[in-house]
Amino acid sequence: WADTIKIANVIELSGAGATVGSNWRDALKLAFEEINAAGGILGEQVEVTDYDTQTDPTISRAMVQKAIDDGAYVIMGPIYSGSVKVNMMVAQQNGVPQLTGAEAPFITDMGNPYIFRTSFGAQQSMPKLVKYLADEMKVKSVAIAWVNDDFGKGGRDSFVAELGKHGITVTADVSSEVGQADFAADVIKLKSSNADAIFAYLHEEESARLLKEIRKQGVTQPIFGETTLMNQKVVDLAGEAVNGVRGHVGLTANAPIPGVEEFAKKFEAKYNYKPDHNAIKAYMGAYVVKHVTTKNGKVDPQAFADALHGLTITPADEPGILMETSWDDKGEVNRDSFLVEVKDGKQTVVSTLPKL
Amino acid sequence: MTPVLSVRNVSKSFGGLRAVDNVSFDVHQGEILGLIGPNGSGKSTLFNCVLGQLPASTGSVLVDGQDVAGKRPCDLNKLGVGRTFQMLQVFPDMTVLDNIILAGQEHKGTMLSRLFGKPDAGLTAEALRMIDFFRLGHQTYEKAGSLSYGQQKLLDAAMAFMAGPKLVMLDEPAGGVNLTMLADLKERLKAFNQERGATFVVIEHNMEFVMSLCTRIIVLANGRIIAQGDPETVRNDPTVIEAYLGG
Amino acid sequence: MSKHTLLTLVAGLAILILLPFTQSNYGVFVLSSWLVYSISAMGLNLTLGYAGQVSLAQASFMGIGAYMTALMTMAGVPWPIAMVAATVLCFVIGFLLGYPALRVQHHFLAFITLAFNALVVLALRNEEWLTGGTYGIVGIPRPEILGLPTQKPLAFYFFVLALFVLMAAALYGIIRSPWGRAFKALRENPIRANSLGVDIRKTTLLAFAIGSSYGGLAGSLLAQLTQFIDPHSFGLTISLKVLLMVIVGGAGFFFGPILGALLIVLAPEFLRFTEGYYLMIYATLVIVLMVFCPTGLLGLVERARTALKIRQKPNATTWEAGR
Amino acid sequence: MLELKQVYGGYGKMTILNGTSFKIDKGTITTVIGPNGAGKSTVFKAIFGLLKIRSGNVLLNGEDVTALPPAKMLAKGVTYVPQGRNLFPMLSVRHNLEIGGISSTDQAQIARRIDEVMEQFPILKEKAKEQAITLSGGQQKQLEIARALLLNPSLILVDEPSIGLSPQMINETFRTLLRLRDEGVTILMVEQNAKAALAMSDYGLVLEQGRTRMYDRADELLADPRVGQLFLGAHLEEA
Amino acid sequence: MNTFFQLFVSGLATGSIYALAAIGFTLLWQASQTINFAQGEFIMLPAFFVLAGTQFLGLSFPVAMAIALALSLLLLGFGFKRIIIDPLLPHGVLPIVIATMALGILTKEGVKQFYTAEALPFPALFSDRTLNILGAAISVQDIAVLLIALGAVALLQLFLNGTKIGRCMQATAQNPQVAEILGVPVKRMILYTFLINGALAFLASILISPIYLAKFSNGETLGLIAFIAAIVGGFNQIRGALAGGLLIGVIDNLSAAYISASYRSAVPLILLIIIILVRPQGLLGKAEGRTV
Ligand SMILES: Nc1ncnc2c1ncn2[C@@H]1O[C@H](COP(=O)(O)OP(=O)(O)OP(=O)(O)O)[C@@H](O)[C@H]1O
Ligand SMILES: Nc1ncnc2c1ncn2[C@@H]1O[C@H](COP(=O)(O)OP(=O)(O)OP(=O)(O)O)[C@@H](O)[C@H]1O
Ligand SMILES: [Mg+2]
Ligand SMILES: [Mg+2]
Repeated sequence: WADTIKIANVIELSGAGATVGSNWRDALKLAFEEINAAGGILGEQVEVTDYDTQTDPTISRAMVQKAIDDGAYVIMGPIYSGSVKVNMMVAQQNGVPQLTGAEAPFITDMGNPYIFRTSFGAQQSMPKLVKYLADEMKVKSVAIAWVNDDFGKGGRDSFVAELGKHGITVTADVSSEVGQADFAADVIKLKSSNADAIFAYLHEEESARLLKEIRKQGVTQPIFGETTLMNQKVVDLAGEAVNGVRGHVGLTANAPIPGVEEFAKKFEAKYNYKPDHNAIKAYMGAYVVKHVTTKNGKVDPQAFADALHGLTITPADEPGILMETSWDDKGEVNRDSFLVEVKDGKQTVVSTLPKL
Repeated sequence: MTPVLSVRNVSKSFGGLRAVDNVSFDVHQGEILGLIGPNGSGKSTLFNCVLGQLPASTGSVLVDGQDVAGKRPCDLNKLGVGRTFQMLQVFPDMTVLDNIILAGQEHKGTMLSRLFGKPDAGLTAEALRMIDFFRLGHQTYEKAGSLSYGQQKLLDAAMAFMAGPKLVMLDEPAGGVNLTMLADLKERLKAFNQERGATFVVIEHNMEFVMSLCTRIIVLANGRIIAQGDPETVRNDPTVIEAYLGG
Repeated sequence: MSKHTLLTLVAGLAILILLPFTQSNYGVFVLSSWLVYSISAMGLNLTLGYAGQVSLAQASFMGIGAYMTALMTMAGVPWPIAMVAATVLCFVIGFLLGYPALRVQHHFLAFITLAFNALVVLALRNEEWLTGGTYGIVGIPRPEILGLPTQKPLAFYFFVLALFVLMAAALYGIIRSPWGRAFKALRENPIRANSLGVDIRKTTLLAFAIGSSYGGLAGSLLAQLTQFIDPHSFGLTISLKVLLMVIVGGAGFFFGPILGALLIVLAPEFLRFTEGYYLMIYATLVIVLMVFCPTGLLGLVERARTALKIRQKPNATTWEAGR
Repeated sequence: MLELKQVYGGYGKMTILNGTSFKIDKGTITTVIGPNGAGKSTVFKAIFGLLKIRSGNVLLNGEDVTALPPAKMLAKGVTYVPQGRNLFPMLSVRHNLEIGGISSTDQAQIARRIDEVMEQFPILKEKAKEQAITLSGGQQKQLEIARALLLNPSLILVDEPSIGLSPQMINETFRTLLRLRDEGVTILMVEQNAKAALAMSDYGLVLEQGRTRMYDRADELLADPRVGQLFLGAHLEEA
Repeated sequence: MNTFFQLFVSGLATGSIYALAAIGFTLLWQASQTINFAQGEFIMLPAFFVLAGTQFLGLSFPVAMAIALALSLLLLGFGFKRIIIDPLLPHGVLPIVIATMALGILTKEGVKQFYTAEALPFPALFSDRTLNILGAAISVQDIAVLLIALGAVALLQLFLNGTKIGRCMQATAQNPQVAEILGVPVKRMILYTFLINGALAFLASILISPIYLAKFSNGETLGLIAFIAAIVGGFNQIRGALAGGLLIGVIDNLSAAYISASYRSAVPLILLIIIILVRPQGLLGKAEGRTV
């Protein structure tokens, strides 16, 4: 390894995932600029190269191959589970650790010792949410609206599995397309299912459109979601239609945690927009690289992967990690999360749910 | 002897207009039949009905005694019926030579032999002869679309002959063709007719050409046959003079 | 074939054989995908460039070929059988897709084929039991040829190259034969062609079927190259990409799609340094290219070549001939 | 009226016109004859500004009009009826006519003229509302000729008006041209139907290989045995 | 039944959006025989002109709208014609298809790079108050869009078929060489066509964006559906766009509810295929006359 440490940022910069990808890229840049300004890692400067997956699994695979040809130490990203599923094999074959932003359950189930998450998989977050629905809200039946891609499908499957454990029935199961604009039919189905609650698992804009249509048709059931549904973006887009929506959030820029708040401020000052949870993931990920490498005392991919399994990093050890986080032996993370509700167009944390 | 072509009570309507109205006639082997009539009298439409380009509203068409209802233009061509069109119809972006070879190739061998056999289906020599006859020799490798109007008209006629058809139906072959060339064309048709016994049906407004070429003439007006007979009779028929030839 | 062209071909082949040795793994991957896309684009060139049938469904045939190969090889069927089956299946489906082309042409046909492509993608995504749905299929094996594995990028490249040469030669044969002339006639003037005995129905369907089977084979190779397939890889954008290859290279020119595929596959590599501006620059280049040579690059070359030959066109010379 | 001086031009790099020169007088009918591909239509395109002229000049009433675009030529009172099919297939017959008069400043007069030409070509009146594409070949040609008569041009270029017309319609058309000539309009016409055309013309012009081979009074040309042999198919008829 | 009615009404509302987007396609086809694959992006863009005006230049909404309209005419009308259509028109449809596809990408990526990759809310011209009609919820906005689409279709139809200029535009599209010979100002006719298209894109943009949100990728699906609507309705008749748009909107909603949500996007496609095969000229289109 020459004078610089090469970090490959294999991420969605164009295509459907461009929004999440740019959040991630910007935060990652921010973090490594800070790290470099503070003297780098083990005295060496970090060089981040972006590789655009175009939100296309096949291209993402080629990009990981290229990153490895270029001598990457750690691969950051991508976020889309479909891409990760494909390209993690390449990283695995070459023994390069990969910190992904993907949340689909299967990522950590494949026994790949080089893959690590930066946030919960859906199989971690859904139990927390369903428990809340069952215990606190006494919900007996749910209508689900989800987006038919690997993000939505993965979340929906985990959610439904979890519902089964609590004996909650699904009365409507409505899939929609990425980029769908018209949710009239979807809402009619949700509404006429007469479920106790509605669960929505879609991307930001689609969430906003769904919520607006729900408001338009005067649906009265409570609405729940996971992370994206209560996102600031959704609030900006759907306005008051989001008020009253509740859900579980793994990471949020609104978390009442000093580190997160400070990060959000820095980010907004630099890039002029509010970071989302993907930005937080990338920022934390960068500091994970710093922390683990410093701890190992050498720039060695194998040592990195070995060290991160079973590791817990606290903000005291490494302020950039923002919240205490642990990795298990499959690369799955565990940390506190939050139950939030949107009130007056603001995401407010109702309660903090402890690590599982 | 069964007629080469037999048209029986063919009618064709477009909306309320009866473009061809109950037309019947036979064409026998070796005849050169002229089809004349005022503009819009239904000549081209009749051709199109006979040749499978348009479905006739009623009536039937027999080629060699065989009913060709529902047959497509390519099937008729395979039966030995060639044709030209009134409006220019060539393959503009192919060379003159390729135009001509194409016109003959579908009659050579089978589908498979055309895939694996010679690229020109063994037709180059014959095609060049045909091109020379129609005085297109200096244009052999030009794109057909860059030919002058009259040259394209000649090319179109040349294509109709390539398959060595027994019946050729020509829609205004003389339009735009130089008189000298036209005289040659007439000789060529007659030679074909006498040597190979080919039969022709010709639509043409050039009376000199029709009268000196055809053995029999049918006159159409408003979709109906108003007169028929040998050139002399038709030329002097008052109804024909009134409807078509003018004073 | 003249001596000159023969020499050029041999030189080209030599380059194709030697080039990968100078490349990294990734470089070999890029070269392989170029050849794979070339095969697909060659097929579309037959349908579109020669026979004039606008098809925007080439990616769906790549998809059908890819899934067929993936499912069969992963079920243990030997790869040659799987690849042949994929190609034949696409031939048959392409044949059927040709039927609408008998009724409609041009933009209507474009949209029927486009709709077909979209339907195939929908089916691939929704029929999860068979296709793995939106997650796709991972871990498609690469073939073993006479005991030699092609797991390594370089080995697989040569496998692709061999098929590429084979398919190119076959296409060349078809285009030069009377079939090729009939395809062109179909493009230029179907009505006249029909009256000259060209069976329009058969010719149209064959143009679709052959073009599609090239797509199927390309898809089959793509599945083995990337070892992963999902519905998204065979969507409309990919069809349009293949179309772009054909047009940019020069529709109706034998080497057009190969050149086009080279440009389109390599463009991202050369433009990567521009980061987010990559697609903008790429699009701008395409527009500029179209505006300045609407007939594609090879069309431009041909134009230049005719322009160099200043010709005095011999005219009909009755005056002299008359003597 | 119209003069071509040593005009060279062609398509792309191909030269078709090799120094074409001729001069026609006001109020006459001149017929151009020549073998197929001689460049007759190309001459018309050159005059009307549709062909790139490489060298030489086109003069109209002494004024240099070389390479003026069609719109300018129309404004100078020149109209052009090209060879082949030249209609707007999906528009109705009446609308096709209407567009023929679009360059006129007096639209009221055009409306009147449309009614007049419809009287002259009754079939057009009958089919006024039909799409032009549904007309028969000869009917389409009639429509085109009628369209060219709408304006009041001082020079008409007609490329083979007789193609597709029945003998009666040819007579009718030629009569119209003669009447126009008598009103002072100059007419330059290409015809393969050369005998009939020369018979009604004042002058005849033989074009070959893009050069003027002969230019004479029409009756002289008709009588010239060389012309008869080469362009009127005479040698075969005599044989 | 109540559900059905709501579905139907919502379908009409969406359908009028499709119609609005589809009008441009039919206009371009009828008046210049071109197909603009960037039409979706053309409809996406003007909203961003407005937003840029209000957000960056601090203009008031009406002023920003006026400037956006001017920009649309200049860029989507005049510029588009000069830079892409003029050189490509003589070469047939395919090069235009490719070039406009590329233009679509360029526009989309340009907005993403220079403006934002995010969706932005866009102020509504009409109240989004919901009315309850026979138990179905429909907003004032929906009704306005429907009426405007109707109006645009009626006006254009009148213009193209009822005025001399309109017919000259059609003539230019059908046979530009002859149009030129007859003295039709061909260049100007083409310019008119594209200016009108620019204005239509602007209109569609400001009506659609409040509902769809302003986002760089909006053109992708909208362009495709609008095209389908145009073909289904009849490509050579402006009113076909309206019929096609409404039909697709309603069918889309009904099939999402009664057939299968995951195959809902298949239904318009199948409809498209059937229509083209059974009635290639579209529901309201005119069949082309004789071929030989
Ligand atoms: N668009 C074109 N591109 C290239 N060459 C052309 C084009 N049009 C005509 N030519 C060539 O120019 C020459 C003269 O053509 P032109 O149309 O002027 O002949 P013409 O005398 O009018 O013949 P005809 O009597 O057949 O109408 C011909 O050799 C033809 O091949
Ligand atoms: N597709 C069609 N739709 C409506 N009318 C048609 C159609 N085709 C032909 N016609 C009409 O049918 C009549 C006969 O046309 P046809 O072309 O057969 O005439 P023709 O005898 O060949 O005339 P010409 O000598 O002028 O070529 C004409 O009045 C024409 O307008
Ligand atoms: Mg006719
Ligand atoms: Mg001519």
